[in-house]
Amino acid sequence: MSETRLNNEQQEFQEFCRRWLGENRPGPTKTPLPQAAYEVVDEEHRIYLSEWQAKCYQAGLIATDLPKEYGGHGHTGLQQIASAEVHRAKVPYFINWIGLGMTVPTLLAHGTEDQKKTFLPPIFTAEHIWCQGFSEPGAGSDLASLQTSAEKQGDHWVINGSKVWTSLGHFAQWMLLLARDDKHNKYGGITYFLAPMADPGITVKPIHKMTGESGFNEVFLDQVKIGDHLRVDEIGAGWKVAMSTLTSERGAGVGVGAVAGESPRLVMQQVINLAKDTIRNGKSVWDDPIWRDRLMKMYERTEAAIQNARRTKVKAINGGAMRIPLQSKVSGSEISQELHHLALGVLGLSSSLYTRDTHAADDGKWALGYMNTYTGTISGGSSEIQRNILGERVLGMPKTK
Amino acid sequence: MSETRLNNEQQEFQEFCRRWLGENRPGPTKTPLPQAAYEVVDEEHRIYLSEWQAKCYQAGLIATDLPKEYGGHGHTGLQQIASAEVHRAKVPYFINWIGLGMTVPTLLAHGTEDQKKTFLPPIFTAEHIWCQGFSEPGAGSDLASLQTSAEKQGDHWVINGSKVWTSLGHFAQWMLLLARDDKHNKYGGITYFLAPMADPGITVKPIHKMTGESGFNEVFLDQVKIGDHLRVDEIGAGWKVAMSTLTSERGAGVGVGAVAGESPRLVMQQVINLAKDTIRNGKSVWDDPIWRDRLMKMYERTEAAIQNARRTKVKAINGGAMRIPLQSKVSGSEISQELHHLALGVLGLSSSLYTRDTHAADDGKWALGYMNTYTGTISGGSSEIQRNILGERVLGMPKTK
Amino acid sequence: MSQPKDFGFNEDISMLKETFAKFLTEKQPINTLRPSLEGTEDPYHGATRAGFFDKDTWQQMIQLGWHAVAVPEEQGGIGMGLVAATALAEEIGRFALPTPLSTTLQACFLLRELKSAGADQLLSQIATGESVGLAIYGQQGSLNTDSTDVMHDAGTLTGTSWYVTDAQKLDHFIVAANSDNGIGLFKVSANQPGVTLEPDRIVDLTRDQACLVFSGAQAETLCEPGHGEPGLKAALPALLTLIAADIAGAAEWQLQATADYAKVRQQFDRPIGFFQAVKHPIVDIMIQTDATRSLVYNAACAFDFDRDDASRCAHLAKSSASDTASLASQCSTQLHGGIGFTWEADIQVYHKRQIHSEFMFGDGNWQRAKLAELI
Amino acid sequence: MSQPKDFGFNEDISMLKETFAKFLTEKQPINTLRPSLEGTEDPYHGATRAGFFDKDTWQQMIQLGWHAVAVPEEQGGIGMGLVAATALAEEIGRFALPTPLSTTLQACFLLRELKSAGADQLLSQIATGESVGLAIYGQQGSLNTDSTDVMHDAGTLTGTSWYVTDAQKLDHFIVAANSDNGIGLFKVSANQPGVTLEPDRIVDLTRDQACLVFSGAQAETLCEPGHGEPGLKAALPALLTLIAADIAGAAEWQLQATADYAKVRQQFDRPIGFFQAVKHPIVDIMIQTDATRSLVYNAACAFDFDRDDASRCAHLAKSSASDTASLASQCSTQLHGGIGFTWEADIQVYHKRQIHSEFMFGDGNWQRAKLAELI
Repeated sequence: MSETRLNNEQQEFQEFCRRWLGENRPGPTKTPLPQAAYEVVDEEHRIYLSEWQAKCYQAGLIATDLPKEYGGHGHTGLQQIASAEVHRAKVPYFINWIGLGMTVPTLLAHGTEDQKKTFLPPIFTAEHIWCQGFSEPGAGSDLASLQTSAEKQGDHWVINGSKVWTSLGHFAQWMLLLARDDKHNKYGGITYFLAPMADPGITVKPIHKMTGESGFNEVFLDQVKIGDHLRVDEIGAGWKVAMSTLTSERGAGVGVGAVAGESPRLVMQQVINLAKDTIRNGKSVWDDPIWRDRLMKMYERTEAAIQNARRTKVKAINGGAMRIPLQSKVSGSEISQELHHLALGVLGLSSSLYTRDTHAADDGKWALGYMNTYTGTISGGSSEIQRNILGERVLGMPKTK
Repeated sequence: MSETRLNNEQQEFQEFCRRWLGENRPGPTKTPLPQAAYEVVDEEHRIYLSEWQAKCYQAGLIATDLPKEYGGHGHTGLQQIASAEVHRAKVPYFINWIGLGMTVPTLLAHGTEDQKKTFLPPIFTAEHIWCQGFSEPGAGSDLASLQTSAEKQGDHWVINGSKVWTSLGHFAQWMLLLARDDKHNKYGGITYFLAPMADPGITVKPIHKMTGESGFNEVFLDQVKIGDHLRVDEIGAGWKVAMSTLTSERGAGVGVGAVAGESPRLVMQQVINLAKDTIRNGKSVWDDPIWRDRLMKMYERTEAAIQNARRTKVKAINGGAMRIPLQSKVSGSEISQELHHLALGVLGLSSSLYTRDTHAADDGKWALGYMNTYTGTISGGSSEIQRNILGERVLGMPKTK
Repeated sequence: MSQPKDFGFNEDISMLKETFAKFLTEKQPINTLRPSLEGTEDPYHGATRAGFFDKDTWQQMIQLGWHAVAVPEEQGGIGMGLVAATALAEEIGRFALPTPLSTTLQACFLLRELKSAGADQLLSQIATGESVGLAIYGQQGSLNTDSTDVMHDAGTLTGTSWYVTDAQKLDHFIVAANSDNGIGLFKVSANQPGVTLEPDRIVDLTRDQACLVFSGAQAETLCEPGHGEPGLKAALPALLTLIAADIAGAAEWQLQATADYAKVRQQFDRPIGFFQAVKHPIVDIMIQTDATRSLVYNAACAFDFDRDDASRCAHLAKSSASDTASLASQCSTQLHGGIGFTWEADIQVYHKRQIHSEFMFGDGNWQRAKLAELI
Repeated sequence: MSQPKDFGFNEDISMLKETFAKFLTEKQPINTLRPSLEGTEDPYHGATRAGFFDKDTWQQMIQLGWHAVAVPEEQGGIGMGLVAATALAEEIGRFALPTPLSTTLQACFLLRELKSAGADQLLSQIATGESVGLAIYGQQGSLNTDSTDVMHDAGTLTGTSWYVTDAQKLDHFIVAANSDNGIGLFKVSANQPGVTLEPDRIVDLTRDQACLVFSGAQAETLCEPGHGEPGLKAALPALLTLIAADIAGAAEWQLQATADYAKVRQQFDRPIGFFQAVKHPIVDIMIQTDATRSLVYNAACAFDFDRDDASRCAHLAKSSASDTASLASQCSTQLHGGIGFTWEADIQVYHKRQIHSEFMFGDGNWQRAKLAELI
């Protein structure tokens, strides 16, 4: 496995992280945590995860490399170490993943000095949970066709419309909001706002997913009032800003803290172990050459994803700065989906057993996880849209609009 | 296997066909025949195959059910039996496959009485070999963008332009020609002609394929004169007529004689036998469970194609008259391609050996056949175009133009 | 014996299929199912789900005689073959119908192979409207016919049958049980002493599933010890064909629902079906579904008319069906976009049924391994 | 030992790759190859094809030292590792270069493992510009290292080596031969008595291939009987990585050529790259090619820096590469439409090279079976 050569400060910090994470790992929750941060709905889990994130922030594992005036710890070259160690320690995820992963990079790139000073610190401590208000019922893959309107009235804006697939909307204090200031300009008529969820005009209604989970929401905005100081960047610059936010979502942006969950390599290993432990027709599934071949095909893809990520940083052979990063969302989500489907196949009939069935392997996580992989291949730019982007931006083919 | 219940006349005819084919099977050629009729270039082969076709026609195996005034034998319900028996007997293919498969159904549906009486008989005897002049260098998938021009001058037309992928162009006496009579009407500005290849304005130039074969040609038309009596259907009706010709090509038309070649079921069985006979890493390829699984997946698809064809005729369960027939071209050509690639995999390194290599399995037919499958997936409406047609005509989705 | 060209789809069977489809179109089973699911959705806290089916609908089906389609006339049934039963199974799949009929049809074809007084008796009970299912799996879920975890001794059963489909809907079970003399098949009833039904919490919303735990349950012999394996083996082609037909029907629904959605959902100022990234995968569902459908009709016809070829044809059908279940589910959910993974969309109901069916009676790999032995 | 993050792609190697690519860009090897093919095209009548390579280009490459990149400094070479050799192999693939360099690089990594006087001697000969290839296959083409059809006895060889790549281009061969004491490796030269080269008629236009028939040929020992298998096994990760790199390079060419064609070829009044049925498969070539490329760089780096992990990484690379060869060839030909299957289009030259490479040193199935043993 590859390793960076670390300088002394980095080595020391790495040791600190390992020690600290070893000593401060939180105990179990009363009811099991959902597989991903976007599925958290229990108040118990919210408190537990918020406290855990705040603690990690206090210890310096979040906002490690950011300036002190924005609540950061003011270091250089330590964030990647903190994030890697959080990942490696397999501790609970950070609940404020939208705040950390999207609001922070967006405000750093496009926010005013005031916005940065006001909004960044409570993101790190999870005092302010953030959600994202981009998609609408009629604007999914074609995000820029969004209809939620923003009308300027003096020093504030009045917002009307509705948003959908809003993870954490039920907990959030703030929303990253895209709204249309000009009906006649598809891409140039969108403005980007920071919207207070406490506004009386905002209603949040949970959506049930096929898994039965309800972390997604519809959000209705009725005469919501937003001060002009909560606008990000210029009027009409919303599309440009949103694209940079989505790029962060796709992992090409600056990290401020591990968001994590399980790595594909770990999940792959779990499926191989599952195959070794599952007996069918008189032998383990792993001992069946056909299943072994299918597992190795999948293993090859997970390893390729890891080596792809490594290659991104090697200029001589990366084929251009964005070629591999722009693949990571589509490849990652499709690998995850096929890997989970493969796990169902390994389990055979017992894949029918769901969460809380006493006989279900790993408490039904494979069926649950499989269904959740469709969130990955559909939202944040579906696989179809990703392939358009790759064909157009990387290979220079004409735009399919 | 399924069987029709035959009436007495049919049974008798079936017995006759079997006996006749058994007694009249032609001897071998000096040099081996190409895999398909569209690759015939040797004069020896042309003479041999033309004589064979004429003999079959005299015996009543071709044009069996057609009226006598067009050179047919005037029977009813016997053609399918003749075609099936020709197929089953594995005798050489009929060289005039374009004449039989396209000219005949086109003229039967759209030709004048004179055209039928003049042109059909010499097709059956292979006195007139036919070729097809539809595609042009700039008009492949977008066939209707063809540019070859037809200008009316009194009682005749003057044609200028060029055609490409013209099988049998080097032997043909006649060509099915599409030419543009109106530049301003894409689909309605095309007229359909019967063009005499003897015209001094026609030049035929062979194209080498990746296999090294040269059965395709470019055909250049320079001030070619065609009498108006050689026009098929109305001026401007060419696109409509061509679509009905292509439908015949896709096997939905009336048969006038087996065109044949090897059936997918036979080819599949050959690949299974190849796997049983090929030893690698100490055992037969068939004895490797992974290869066996891959072979069975392919076998499943070839059997499905056979059952699909059977289902076409059962109204209660065929899902509509055109649903399965319109699939047959794309499925058949893709199955053939994957099956041949699978055969290369079965052979492993020895798949590198080509025709006339003394050690090549089956004289290199698998590599040759594999490359030729791209003719199937590309010409006569590529697989991409076929999927458009299926999505639009069968499933009613909007047209991708 | 050779097959008729028309897959045995004569006037009677065409009519049967049409009438049954019309009946289910009026019922819209998912709308009836939905209320029974309320409160059970949440995977962490949701209430236990009952093995719902619409009892009125079932009574009407019995009155119309569909429950007895595959019961021989001697036992008071209609005496039709697998072609007819498969026609029903396909429609059950197409409407994702929660019903005791699926397993009862399976049971008929198993019982018909046993040719015993007990089996005939149970067929007669089916004819009167009682429902039956199969309890043949051990915990491994292997289809090896010798893999039961139930022991038989002196007329009583001890042990557990696993993955019993639709157990909460059924009156009787055919249990595979082992003994010193080999596998036998036995009848137990749902509410008799010594039989405990422990429902599984499963993903599929349209079926239920359970463990049947036997503690000295009295069992009636349907098939003597040692004869169970040949009986199951003879019936297997029918069982494979029925589940493959269910998948084919569900896939046809997934295909049509997705094509319909692609015609109305607008993005980039066009119905999404305009885009080849949507259109072509839908066409691929159709091609794959048609392959399965044709192989299913062929397998049913082979069972009725050319029994020597039935195993080969049935493995082909279920192998193809397993792949269809997976492809049609993946594509139909993906192409529905966000809607596709909501609870409210019916597309998820089919997706879950299909990934359950995919692994029933052996996955694709297993079918192909068996198939290769017959080639 | 652990791998450097940058795959060992330091300044020197980046420069080497770039210079080599620039050299080949100027040469345009396919244009030089074409005249040598004239008259050989027809599969039924075509003339025998010579094992063409451009001798001037080869001499220039020797002058620039590229032939000796992997020869240790002790033997007069440059002493670079597999990362450097892989960089060259990738460019050879990308330009579909007919050259003795591919097999000579393979030979270097095998010889380096043998640590014998004979092997060192042959490495020195490579350093002076002589070319070497491997003759290790029996007729089955199995990669089992004990499957040679050549016997060794008292310093002479009898029997046949099959599928000897680029045999007509080479000065010397490393022959795997069996004896009572097991497999040994031996050197023979191309024109020596008792060695007959029987060229194969092959599909691939950019390589040649032959049987080497030995009738009592004098052979120099490179590796004693019984030590051949460990030697081949130790070198195998390098051999796999080199052929996988060749495939990756060729696939990158197929990708770019197809994308370029899709930008210029017009149908339906638009460049065909507008249509998702064209655009998306091209993107899939890229995704698959990038996976292979990353696994190739990783495998080369593992061989140089983390030898314990080299086998695992190499099987991964060739497994991925075999699938890439197939996918990139299929799609690139298909998306070129009619042009794609003409002899004139370079796309067919790559297609044929790729389906040759796909099966060299074991197909994907074989790689994955070996991989599973290491997990």
